[in-house]
Amino acid sequence: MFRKVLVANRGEIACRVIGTLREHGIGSVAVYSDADAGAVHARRADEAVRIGPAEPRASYLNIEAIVEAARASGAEAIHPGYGFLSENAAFAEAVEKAGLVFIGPTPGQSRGFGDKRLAREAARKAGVPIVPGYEARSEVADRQLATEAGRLGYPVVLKAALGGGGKGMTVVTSDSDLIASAPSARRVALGAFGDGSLYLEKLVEHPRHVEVQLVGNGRGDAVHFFERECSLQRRHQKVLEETRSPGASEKTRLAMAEAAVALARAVQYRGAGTVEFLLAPDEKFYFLEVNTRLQVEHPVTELLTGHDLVWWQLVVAAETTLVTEQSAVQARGHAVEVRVYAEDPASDFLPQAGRLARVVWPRLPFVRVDAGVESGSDVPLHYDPILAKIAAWGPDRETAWARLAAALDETVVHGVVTNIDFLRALTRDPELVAGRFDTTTLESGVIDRYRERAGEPAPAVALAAAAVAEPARAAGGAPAPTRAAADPFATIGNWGRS
Amino acid sequence: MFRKVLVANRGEIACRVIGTLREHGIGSVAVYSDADAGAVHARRADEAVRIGPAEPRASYLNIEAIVEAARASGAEAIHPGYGFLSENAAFAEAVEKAGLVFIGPTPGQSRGFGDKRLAREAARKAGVPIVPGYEARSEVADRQLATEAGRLGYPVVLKAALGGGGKGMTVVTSDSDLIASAPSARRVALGAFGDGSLYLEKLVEHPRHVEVQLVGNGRGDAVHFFERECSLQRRHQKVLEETRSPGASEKTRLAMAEAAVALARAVQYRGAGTVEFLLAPDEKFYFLEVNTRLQVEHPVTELLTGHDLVWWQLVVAAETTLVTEQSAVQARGHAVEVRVYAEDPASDFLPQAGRLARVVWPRLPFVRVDAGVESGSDVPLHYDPILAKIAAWGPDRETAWARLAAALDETVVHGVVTNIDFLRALTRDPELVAGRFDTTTLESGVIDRYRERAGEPAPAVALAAAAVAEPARAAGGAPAPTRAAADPFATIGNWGRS
Amino acid sequence: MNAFDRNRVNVHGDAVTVDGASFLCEPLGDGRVRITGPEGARVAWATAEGRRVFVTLDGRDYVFDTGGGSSARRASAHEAASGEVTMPMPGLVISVAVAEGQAVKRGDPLLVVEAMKMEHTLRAPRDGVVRRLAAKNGERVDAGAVLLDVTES
Amino acid sequence: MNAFDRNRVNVHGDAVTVDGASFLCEPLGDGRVRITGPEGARVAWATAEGRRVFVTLDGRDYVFDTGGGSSARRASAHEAASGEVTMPMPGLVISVAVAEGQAVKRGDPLLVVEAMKMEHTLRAPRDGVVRRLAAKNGERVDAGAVLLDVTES
Repeated sequence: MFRKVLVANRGEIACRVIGTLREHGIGSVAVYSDADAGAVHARRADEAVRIGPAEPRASYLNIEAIVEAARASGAEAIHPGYGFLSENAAFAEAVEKAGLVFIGPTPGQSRGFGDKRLAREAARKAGVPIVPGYEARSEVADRQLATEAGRLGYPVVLKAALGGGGKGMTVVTSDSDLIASAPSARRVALGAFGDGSLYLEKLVEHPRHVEVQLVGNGRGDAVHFFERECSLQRRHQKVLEETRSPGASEKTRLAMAEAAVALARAVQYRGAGTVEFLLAPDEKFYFLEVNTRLQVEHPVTELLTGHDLVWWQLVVAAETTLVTEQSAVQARGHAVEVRVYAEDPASDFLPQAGRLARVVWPRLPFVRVDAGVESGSDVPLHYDPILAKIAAWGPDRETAWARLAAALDETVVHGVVTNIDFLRALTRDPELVAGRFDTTTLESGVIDRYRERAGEPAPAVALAAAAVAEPARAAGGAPAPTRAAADPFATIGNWGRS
Repeated sequence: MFRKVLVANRGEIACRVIGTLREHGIGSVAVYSDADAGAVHARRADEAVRIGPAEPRASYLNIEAIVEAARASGAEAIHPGYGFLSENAAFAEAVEKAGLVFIGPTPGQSRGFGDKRLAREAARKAGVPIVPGYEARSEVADRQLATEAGRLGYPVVLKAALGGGGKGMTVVTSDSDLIASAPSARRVALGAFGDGSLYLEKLVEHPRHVEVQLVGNGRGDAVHFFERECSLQRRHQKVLEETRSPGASEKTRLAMAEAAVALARAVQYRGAGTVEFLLAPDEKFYFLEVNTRLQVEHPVTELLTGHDLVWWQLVVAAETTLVTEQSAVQARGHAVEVRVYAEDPASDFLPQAGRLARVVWPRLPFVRVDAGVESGSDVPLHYDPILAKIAAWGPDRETAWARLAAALDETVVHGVVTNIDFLRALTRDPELVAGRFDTTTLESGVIDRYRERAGEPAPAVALAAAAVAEPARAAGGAPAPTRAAADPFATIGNWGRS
Repeated sequence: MNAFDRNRVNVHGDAVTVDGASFLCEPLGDGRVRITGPEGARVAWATAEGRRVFVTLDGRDYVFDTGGGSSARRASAHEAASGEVTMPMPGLVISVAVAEGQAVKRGDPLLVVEAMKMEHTLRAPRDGVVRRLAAKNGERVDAGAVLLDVTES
Repeated sequence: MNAFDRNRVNVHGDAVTVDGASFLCEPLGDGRVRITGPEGARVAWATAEGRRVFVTLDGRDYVFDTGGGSSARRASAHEAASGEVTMPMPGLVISVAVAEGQAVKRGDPLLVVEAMKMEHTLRAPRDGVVRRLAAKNGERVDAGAVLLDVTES
């Protein structure tokens, strides 16, 4: 095993990786930008190395600075976390070129699964179902496109053959619709990818987003850790994840897991990865993409199985072997997680920055908190505003959700507006609690219902609490024990609820 | 379910009960003595009622004051926690007389299991194995005693028929030994219990202490939650508990659980309780006693099964029913816990009191902390010096122990000397890690090995850290940022390691 | 129903009155406050940070803007609501500065009251006309009693 | 092997010398200190509380008594150990107050040194006799150099 590992990330995921390193007696090296000089992750690691100014491009995306920090500190391997450079094949190459170990897939695997066409092809070859589709080179006539679309059956999604999900996608419902949309789609594809090839794909309506966690040993063996239900998204950003998925039968869930393992084995996948599927209401599932990193939502899988996925990553990276075999990975009960963001649900979830005057994370049985901030932490504007993940486990889904709701009630983050109040509403929304949702549910009602609730007048008791609020003790500084109303007999007057 | 519950306890167990009340939207009322006016449990509850001066007799053992606090606050039920009045039948009666619900067994059950002779008789009737023994009224001749002892087989324990474990017990190894000891034993029994009857019991050598957690519905049904291994004790005080027990085969463990359930059913036991057994090296087990309360070590059982035992207590108390059936209580993996005490392992575990300048509990996956103090808390001299319990879960025993060791490394309690350093040594002791121990192990080597380690010189790096130590920010007060050595160029000199 | 941005909040030591309802607010340290009011007791978290106050209570978060110019009042769209002026604490009406039907601007002084040996000026919560003027010089009034109403003109 | 209660600890800003070994101690806030020394870097927790200092480091707890009378020195049974007096920081020997073979009491001034433009008096770590006196007036000395030894008489 490694003696020292550099963590090329920040915030909660850096803290979480350092935790596993500590548990196994492995030295840890954090990196930080100027905006993060006092950040929790930089204080938690054994060593911390400055890698540049606040701008991500100059620090957390700065391959040269990070590899140099690893070299200078004597780290033998680099854990990339998620985001930033975690799926960047050039980074993995630079790390290996420096004689260090990249804790993740091979550069070829990062690159291959990053190319949607290659990924689809790999899935097809491994026998993983893909959404019925047709790839049309730019010279293919619109008539021909229409014929193929008709064969797939409308509605059909028209997109750039080299594009991923989301960008430049158009849903077309008829031949005329398709013929009208094709020229512009071709232009967009050419502009964005330098290739006007289009891809027609049958539209899966009201899909769920379900993904399978796996770890491969890089030599053709792989183990899965069951699926995660990730349908609750806002603008393609996951908000709440759980495992197991309430949207599929056990038979379907295991079929998905087997398909994912087949794909990982076929490409001799190395490290932790996730195979994402679209799951149709008829329980047919289709390959979407592979995330070649540890994912934000991995804690629910850990709660479900009891396995530490970061430790699995380390063991594969150091020893090209799996911690244990598939039969030792058992699912028990249910786990559910929400992501705490510094964002204002009342202002269209606008990211917030500033100083967290007070942070109190819940401490309850069966609740896990992965946090990257504490009282006094700064939330810089430059990065993803995730503050923490709060997850709960229960012997059944209902208990897990109730425990998460209770944990959120005990969560206090003051000083910067967060989405915690919104998350509390989610965990108590009857439709969501009942498991009746798909990828469109959050944006087609839940958020509106929350806005309504949030617009209600604050109760008098909340104002009473506000009236006696004091500033939090500054971390390390002098306390300023002046009440909002220092005058012992004061009419505070007309407060707006912001 | 109740709308409001009073918690007649303090510290970590009061906080833990309040947590479950909160989770289920039940109002909570704490009680506190003058020594606990600023204690965490009193601040965490919705309401807090002063019940008297610091002395336990005047506050936490003050039946009248506690019942009055419940009445005045409108609580419908009282949870007694552990210790204090939790097994006091007169308290349960007073609570019921006031028209409130006592969350625990009936007064008759408390009383019955409190009487060792009645308890033994109940166990015998329910078919639970008891240690072979013979009760001799005071008029029985010494010769007759020797005959019976011979039948049991030496060594034999001679004790008062009405006494419990520990007090006034003598181990005798031969007829002459017995005859020499009997008169004095008779006098002790007469003095302590007003009855000179003696009890001869076969000595179980090198026993383990294994107990079964159960909850009964008070109407003849009961469910068990597997066993707990509690052999690691210092002066009959448990230090580390785990489940499952490494000292018995699955067959024996389940036989113990079935015996415990049979006893609970036979007496129509109500609420949470624990049946304690002596487990001999040959895997024969014998009834020891019943604890008619929630026990300190219940978190390991909760981690193992995923069930919230306080919730089970509430449901039985409010609805005379069990939360679910036996088949829904499944064991998974392994859980292990240690008790953090304010006591000095270097001074024969002398209890410590004072202000906790800094408290940082670990926050790691699969680790649970039940704490009753935080930075700035006072540890009064008047009560049991337990500060917290730290527990870890793992898919197997080895992982659980490693996670607990890692959690303890991340635990910081400064200002009052604690046993944390000793607990760290326990969790890494090769014999204990291997599961090779009985009730005598801790006192017959482990503690000595720890003392040796603790006597080693502190490394230079620890002194360097000490040299730049600053006082912790006072809770609510002004910080005093003076270093131990305020002079920028100071020889601190000759520090003693205390 | 938009009274939330027009609450009159009065503080006297640990006693707080909001629109006539009285609360005992007991500071528990580190931002925790035990609030005992008509609906019982519960513990809230409250933090003043700059001009905003953050409150977490009963599983809800509230952020209040304590003033500093309407441009920053994000809830300004909701302004309007009740114009009732109530007695913050039991006490004495010292002087009434307005008459029934008189037009007032938000912030205009309306009356001076005395309670706990301190004088205090109550001001108009919004623009409008004084109606239901019940306060009289020298009168002893209970906490929460309506002294007058400023209605939309 | 009982040097732990006879360590000479010198502090200059974030630089700390213990028995000649140098450490960089970077305060990280809230009691955390990153210590970089000969064996690499690690984060410790340190808290001064009254006359005691609590340290948690590498899964071990240490409690040091910073003085205030030997009666309270719980480690007093271990007292003895090294009587070496070393140079805390690179600097100059200003004056030597003792001679080889001279009997001294614990706390007696032995020499005055200057480093970083400040004078500092080094005192006897225990009762004994001055041996191996290597310090000379006006001599420039490296950190950690042994200046003299106080041996048991």
